[in-house]
Amino acid sequence: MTHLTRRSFVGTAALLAAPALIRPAAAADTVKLGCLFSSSGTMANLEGRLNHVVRMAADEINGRGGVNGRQIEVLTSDPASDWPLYAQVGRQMLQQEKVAALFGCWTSVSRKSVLPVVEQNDGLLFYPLHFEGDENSKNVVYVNSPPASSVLPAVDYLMGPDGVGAKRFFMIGSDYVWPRTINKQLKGYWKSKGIPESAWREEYVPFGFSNFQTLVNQVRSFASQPGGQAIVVLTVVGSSIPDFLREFANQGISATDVPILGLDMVEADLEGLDTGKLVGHLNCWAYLQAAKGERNQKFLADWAAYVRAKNVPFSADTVIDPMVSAYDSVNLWALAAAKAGSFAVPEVRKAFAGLSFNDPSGYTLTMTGENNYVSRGVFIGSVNEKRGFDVLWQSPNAPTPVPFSPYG
Amino acid sequence: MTALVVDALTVAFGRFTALDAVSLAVDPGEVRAVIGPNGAGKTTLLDVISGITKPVSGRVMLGDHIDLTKRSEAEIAKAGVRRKFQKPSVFPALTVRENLEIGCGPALPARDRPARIASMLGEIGLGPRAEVPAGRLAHGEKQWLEIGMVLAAEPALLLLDEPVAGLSDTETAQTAALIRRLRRPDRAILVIEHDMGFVEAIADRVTVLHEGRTLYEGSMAGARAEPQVIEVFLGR
Amino acid sequence: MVEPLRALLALCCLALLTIPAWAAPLDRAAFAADLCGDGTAQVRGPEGLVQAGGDLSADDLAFAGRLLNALAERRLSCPADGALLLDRPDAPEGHDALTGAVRPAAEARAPILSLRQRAAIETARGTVALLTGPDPAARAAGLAVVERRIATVPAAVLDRARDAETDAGLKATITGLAQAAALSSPDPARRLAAIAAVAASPSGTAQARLAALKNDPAYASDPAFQAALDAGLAKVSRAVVIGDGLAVVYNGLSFASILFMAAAGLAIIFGLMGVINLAQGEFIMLGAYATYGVQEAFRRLAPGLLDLYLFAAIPVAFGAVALVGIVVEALILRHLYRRPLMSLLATWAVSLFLVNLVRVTIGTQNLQFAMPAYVSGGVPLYADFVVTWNRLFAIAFAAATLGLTLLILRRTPLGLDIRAVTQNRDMAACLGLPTRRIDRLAFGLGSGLAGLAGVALCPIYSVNPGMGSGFIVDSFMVVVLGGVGSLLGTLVAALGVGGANVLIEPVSGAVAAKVIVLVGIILFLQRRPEGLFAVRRRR
Amino acid sequence: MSGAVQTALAGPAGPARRAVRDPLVAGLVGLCLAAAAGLLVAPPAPYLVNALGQLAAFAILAVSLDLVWGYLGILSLGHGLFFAIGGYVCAMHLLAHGAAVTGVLPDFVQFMGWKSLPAYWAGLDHAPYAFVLALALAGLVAFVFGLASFRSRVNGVYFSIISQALVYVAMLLMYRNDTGLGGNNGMTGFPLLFGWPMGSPGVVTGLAVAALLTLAAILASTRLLVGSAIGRRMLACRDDETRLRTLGYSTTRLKLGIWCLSAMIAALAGILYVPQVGIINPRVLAPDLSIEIAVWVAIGGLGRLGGAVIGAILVNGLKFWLSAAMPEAWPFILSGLVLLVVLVLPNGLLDLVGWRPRPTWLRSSR
Repeated sequence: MTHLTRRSFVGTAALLAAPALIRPAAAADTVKLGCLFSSSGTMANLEGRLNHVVRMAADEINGRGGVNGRQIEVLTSDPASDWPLYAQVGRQMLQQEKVAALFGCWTSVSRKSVLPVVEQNDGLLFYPLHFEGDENSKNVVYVNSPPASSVLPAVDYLMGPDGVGAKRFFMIGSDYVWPRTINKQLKGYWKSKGIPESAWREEYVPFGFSNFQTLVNQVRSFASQPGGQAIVVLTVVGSSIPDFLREFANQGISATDVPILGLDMVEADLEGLDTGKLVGHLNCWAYLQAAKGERNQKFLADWAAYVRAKNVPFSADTVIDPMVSAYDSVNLWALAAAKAGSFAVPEVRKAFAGLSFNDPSGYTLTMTGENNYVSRGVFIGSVNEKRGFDVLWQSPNAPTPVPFSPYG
Repeated sequence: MTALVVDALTVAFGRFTALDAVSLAVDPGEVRAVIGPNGAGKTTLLDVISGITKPVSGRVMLGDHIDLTKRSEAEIAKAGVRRKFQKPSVFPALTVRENLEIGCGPALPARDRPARIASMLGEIGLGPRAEVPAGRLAHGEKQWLEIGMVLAAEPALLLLDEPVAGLSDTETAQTAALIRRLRRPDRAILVIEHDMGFVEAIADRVTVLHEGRTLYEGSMAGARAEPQVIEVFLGR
Repeated sequence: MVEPLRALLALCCLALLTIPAWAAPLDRAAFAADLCGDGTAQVRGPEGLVQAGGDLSADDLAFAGRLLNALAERRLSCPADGALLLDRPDAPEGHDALTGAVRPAAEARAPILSLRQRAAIETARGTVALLTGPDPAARAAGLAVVERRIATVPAAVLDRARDAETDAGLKATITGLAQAAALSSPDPARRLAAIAAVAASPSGTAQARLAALKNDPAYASDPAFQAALDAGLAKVSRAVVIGDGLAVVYNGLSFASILFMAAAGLAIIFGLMGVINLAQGEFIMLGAYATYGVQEAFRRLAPGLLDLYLFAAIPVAFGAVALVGIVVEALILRHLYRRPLMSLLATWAVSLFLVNLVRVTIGTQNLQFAMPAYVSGGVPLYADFVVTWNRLFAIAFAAATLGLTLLILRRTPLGLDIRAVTQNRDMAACLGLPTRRIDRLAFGLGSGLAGLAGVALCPIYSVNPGMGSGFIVDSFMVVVLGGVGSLLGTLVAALGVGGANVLIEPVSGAVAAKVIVLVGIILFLQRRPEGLFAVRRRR
Repeated sequence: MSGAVQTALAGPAGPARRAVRDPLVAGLVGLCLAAAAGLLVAPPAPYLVNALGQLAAFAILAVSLDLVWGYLGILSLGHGLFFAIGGYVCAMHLLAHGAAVTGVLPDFVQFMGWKSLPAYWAGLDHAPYAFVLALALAGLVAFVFGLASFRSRVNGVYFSIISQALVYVAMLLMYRNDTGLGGNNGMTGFPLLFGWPMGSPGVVTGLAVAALLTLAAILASTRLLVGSAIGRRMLACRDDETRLRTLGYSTTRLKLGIWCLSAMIAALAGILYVPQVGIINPRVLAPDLSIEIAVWVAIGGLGRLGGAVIGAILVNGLKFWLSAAMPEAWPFILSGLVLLVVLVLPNGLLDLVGWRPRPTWLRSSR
C-alpha cells in the first residue's frame, strides 16, 4: 500500500513533476486487486477488518498457486470514511495500478460514489454488503443480498406460525435510502397480502440519534393497540442500534412482548449491552457466525489464526457477514478469472454465468449470466445471553436474488 | 440655537445606573470640559452621544433636529460628530496615511482626499511618518494620529476623551494649542479630562459629573469655588 | 438449593390442605420429551402445563419448573432419549431429568428457542413460579409474567394461586387479576367486577381491552354494563393521558439533564475565558473512558464491589479529566487568551488528537460496561409511564452536579475568584487576583465537569472514541442561549431545549424536531445575542 | 451588494500596482496559469489531473474564507454551507442536463417515486441559469443570515458558534430524505457535462483547467479588492469596528457586502468541486469540514490570500497522500500542524520563509 500511495500522492503534491514519478506497472508475475475500505473515520471499526479478510483470501489462493499462474497482490488504502475519497482512490487504482478488480465500500453512498468511476473505466467492484437493491450495473458484483431475497423471508418467518404471527409492524429506521427502501418494499409486500395500512407505522431518526425514549414509548403504545401481535422492524444503523436496544430493554419490553427484527444488527452492536434482557430479538443476514458445518469451522479457525499471525487489530473470534462476503468476493473473482483464463474485465464478467462457490455459510453461492447478483442463503439469528446470535432459522436453499423488488 | 443638548439622560447597566437624568447644553463655538472623579459617568456620556450606548431614557439633540439616541454610530458620525477615544484608537494594520484617508469619512469625494490628508499630516506633524503602519507608532504619535483622523472630516461636534492622558508636558501644551486652534464658530468641542491645568487652558465652561449626576455647570473658576465640587473632586 | 426445596415442601403441604384431590399427574417423560422435541412440541408441553396448572401436584410443578428453567437458561441438553439438566450451559455432563443419574452431554443437542416457544415457556415458568414460588417475591415475579399473558392462562391457575397465597398484598393482586380475567365471562356481575378490576390498573393495554368491549352486544342492551364500561374507560383513558404526560416530562427532563451535563463545563470555560473549547466533547469521552478504567480496576481488585464502580468513578473521572484540562490549558491555551478564534482551532486540534489517540491505543469498538441494577431496567410508575433507572441516574447526577457547581462558585474562595474574573477580568487583576492561576483552575473545573458528564452518560450511550463529537453543537447552543457566564441560564436553556425537542418529536419526527429547535435558537440569538440571562455590560 | 464593494471593483489604479507588488499572489497566479497550460499541453494521468482540479477548488474555498476571516475578523464556521449550495445546484444541473439528454431520471428521483423532476428544477438543465442560481442562492442565504447577525452586532466567537449551528442545521435538513435532494446518499451518477460524457479525459482536463483558471482569477481579483480603499476599510473594521463606525462608516453594509461576496466565491468553489468528484452529499455540511477550511487558512497564513491557497493545497495534498500512505498518522500530523501554527507561527507557515507583505496584527475582536 505504501507503494501505491507514495508513488501517486507525491505526484499530486509535486504537481507538474508528477508524470516522471509514476513508475511503470509492477512486474508481470502478479495480478493486483484493490481494496476500498476505510481504516479511519466513522466506518473504521466495521470496514477496517475487511482489508484483512481480502488479504487472507488472497493468501489462501496464492498458497494454492495463484490464478492463471500469477500471484495476487492486494493493494489497500484508507478512504477515511470520506465518500469522494473512495472515488478518488478507486480511480487511481484503476488508472494507475491497473487493478484487475476492486473490493470495497460498505455504505451505499460510498458505492454510489465509486460507481461512475468503475463504469467509466470498465472496472469491476465487488460490493460485500447487503443493501437496498434497485441497482444493476455491469461493473459491480453485488455479493450480498438485496432486500427481496433476504428481508422478506425473515419477515415472512415472523408473520408465520413458527414466528410470532406478527400482524402489526412498527418500522424505525435511520433516515436514508436503505431503511426507506426496505420499508417501502415491506409496505408493498404487506399490501399485497391484504394487510391494511393502519397495521404499520414508520418513523425515521437522524444518523447517530440516541434519545429513543419517546420512540420506545410510542412502540409500547402501538403494541398495546388491538389488532394482533406487533413487531419492530429496526433499520437504524451505527450507534443508534445499541442505544435503541438499551432503552427498549430498560423500559421492560422483552422479545416475547414485542420482538425486534434488527436488519443491520451484528455482534458488534451488542458490545456493551446486557443481552440477558434482549434475548430473542432477531436479525437476518446471509451468514451468521453460528452457522453449522465444517466450512464455517474452518473459516473461523483460519481467521483466528490469521489475526494472531498477522497481528490484526480486530477480534479473532468475531466474524460478521460482510467479512465472509468479502472472502467470497475474492474467491468468486478468482474462480471467474480462472474460468475465463484472463484478467480482462469483459472476459471475467462473461465467466460469471454458472459460477458456483461453496462458502463458509454452508450454502453454495451461484451466479447467473442475467445479472451481477449472487445467490445467498438466508439466516435468521436470535440474540443470546452471550452477546451473539443463535441460528433460529435458515432457508432450505439459496434463493435467486431479485435485484428490482416487485413490491415498490 | 445650541450645538448639543443633552436632556435628562439616564443610562443603566443591569442594576447600576451610570447616568442619572444628566442634562447639559453646549453652544456652537464653545469648548466644554466635563470633569468628575472615576465612575462619574463621563465616558458613558460620550458613549451615548457617539451612539455606542443606548440610554434608558432622555434625548441627545444635535442642532435642533437630530436626536442622536435614535441613530447608529455611523449616522451620528455622518451628522458631523467625531470622537477621539481615551485609549488611542487607530487602525494598526494601516499606514498613517491610510488611517487619515479613512478618517476623511465616506462622504468626501476621492479627488478631495489627497489635499485633506496632506493638510492633516501637516497639522499633526506626522508627515515624515505617513507610510508607517500605525501599529508601530509611539503612544503620543497614536494620540495625534487619532486626533488627525477625527479632524479630517471637519466635524461640527468634536468629542475628546482624555486627549492628553499619558502625554508629556510638552505634548500636552501642544495639544492645548491645537484645541485652541480648532475653535470655530460652527464647531462645538466636548472634552473629558482629569488634567485641571489643561482644562483651565482650553475650556469655556465646565460640567462636573458625580455618580451619574450633574454637580455643577459653569466656569472653571466657579467650579473651584463650589464647596460640593471641592468635596468630591478638587479637594482631594 | 436446599432452602427453597424445604420451602417448596412446606408449600406443598399447605396446598395439600386446601386442594385435596389431583385430577391427573403430569406425564413427566412426555413433558421432558416435549421440551426436547421440535418447535411444536416445545410449545405444546408448556402450554399443556399451564392449562393443567390448576390441578397438578406441587411436585409435578416443581419438576416441570426445573426443566423449564434449564431450557430457558440453555442448561437443558437433549440426548437421543430423555433430557439432561446441566449445572451450567455447555457442561460436559448432567443429571437425567427423570432418573437423576449422571450422564455425559457430549452427543446431546441444546435446543434453540424461537420466540413462540420462548413465550410459551415464559408463561409456563411464570405459572410454576406463581404456584410454587418459595417467597412472595418469587410468586410476584411469576404473577407479573402471567399477567402479561393473561389470555393464555386458565382461571383455575389464578384461583389456585389466590387460595394458596399467604401474603395479603399479593393475594389482593391475584384476586384483582383473576377478576380482570373475567372480562368475557357470561356472568354479568363478574364482568362488571372485571371492568372495575381492569380499570384499577390502567395502561394502554387495559384501555385497548376495555375499548374492545364497546362492540359487545351487552354495551347496547345493558345500561349497567354500559355505564360501568364508560366509567372504567374514562378512568383508564385519563390515567393513560396523565401517564403519557409524565413520560413526556420525564423524557424532557432526562434529555435536558444530558444537555446540561455536557454544557455545564463549557459554560464556565466560555464564560470565564471566552475560549471555545471544541475538545469538550472529547473530555466527556475521556470521562467515560476513565469510568471504564475504574470498572476494570474493580474487576481485578475488588470484584465483590463491582456494582459500586460508577460512584468510585466520579472522583476519578473528574480528577483525570480536570488534569487533562489543566495540562491543555498550561501547554496551549494560556498562550492564546488574546486570540479566541485561534484557541478555537487549537482546541479542535486537541479534540482530533484525543479521538485518534484513544482510537489507536484502545480501539474503535464500544466499551463493555457492567450495568449494576441501579442503572439498568426500570419500574412502571403510573399507567404506561416507566421510570428507567439509567435516565434517573443521569437526572440525579445532573442535579447533584448543578448543586455542587453552584456551591463551588458561590461558597468557596475559588468560586469567588472565578466569578470576579468572569465579571471583570481587568478589575480582578488590579485587585491582585492571580487571574492566570484562576483561569487554569477554572479550566480544570470546566473540564472536570465534562468528565462527570462522561460518567453519567456511560449507562445511557455507547462509549467509543467518537462519542463526544455529537455534543458540541448542541452544548454550545445551550450555553449561548442561556447567556454566557450564567450557570442558571445554562440550566434553563438545557431544560428549554430538551423540553422543546421532546414535545416536537412526536409531532414532526426526530429530525425535524432538532432542526426546528436549532433554527429557533439561531433566530433568538440573532435578536438577542447576549442570550437569556447574561447581564448587559458596558462595552 | 453594497455600494462600497462596487466602488472597490471600479477602484483606482493604485491598488493594481499593489497587487503586482505582492509577489506571493502574483507568483501563485502565475503558477496556476502555468499549471493550466501544462495540463492542456501534456496532461498527466487523469486521476492526477483530477486531484489537481480538486485542490484548486479547495483553494478557492480557502480564499473565500480568508476574505472574511483574515480581512474582516469574521470567522465563519459555516462556510461549508455555501460550498454545498454551489455543489448541490451544480449537481442538480448535471442531473437535469443528463435527464434532458438521455431521458433517464436520476436514481433518487425514481426512489422518491416521482414521475418527473420537481417543478423547482425547471430550467436547471441550462448551465447559465444554474450558475447564476447557485451564486444567487448562496448570496441570498448569506445576505439573510448576515443581515440578521450583523445588525444585532453578533460577532467574534458568537458569530462562529451561530454559523456553525447554521451549517449543522443545514446538514440535518439535507440528511432528511424528505428534503428531496437525495438525503444521505446525496446526488451522484452525473452522466454528462455540456453534452460530453463525464469522466472522459477531455472533460477531466477541462474541469481541472477551469478550476485553475478560476483560482487565478479569484486570487487576482480578491487581491485587487483587499488592496483597494474597501480593503483598507475591511482591515480597519477587523481591528476596531466601533472606531470605524464612529468615523461614519456603516460597517454593517461593509461586512454584509464582503460576507455575501465570500459566500458566492465559496459557492463557486462548490460548483467546480462537484463535477470533479462526481458526488455531493450532506457530509460537506458537517461542522468538522467547515472547521477544516479555517484550519487550511490558519496553516497557510491568515490575512494573506496566498496563504489560504498554500494552506488549502498543502493540507489537502498531504491528506490525499498521507491518509493512504500513513492513515494512522494523518490525524496526528494534522493536529500537530495546527498546534504548531497556532502556538509558534501565528501568521501561518509563511512565517517560516519570513515573507511579510505587511504586518498583520492579529488582534482579536473586542
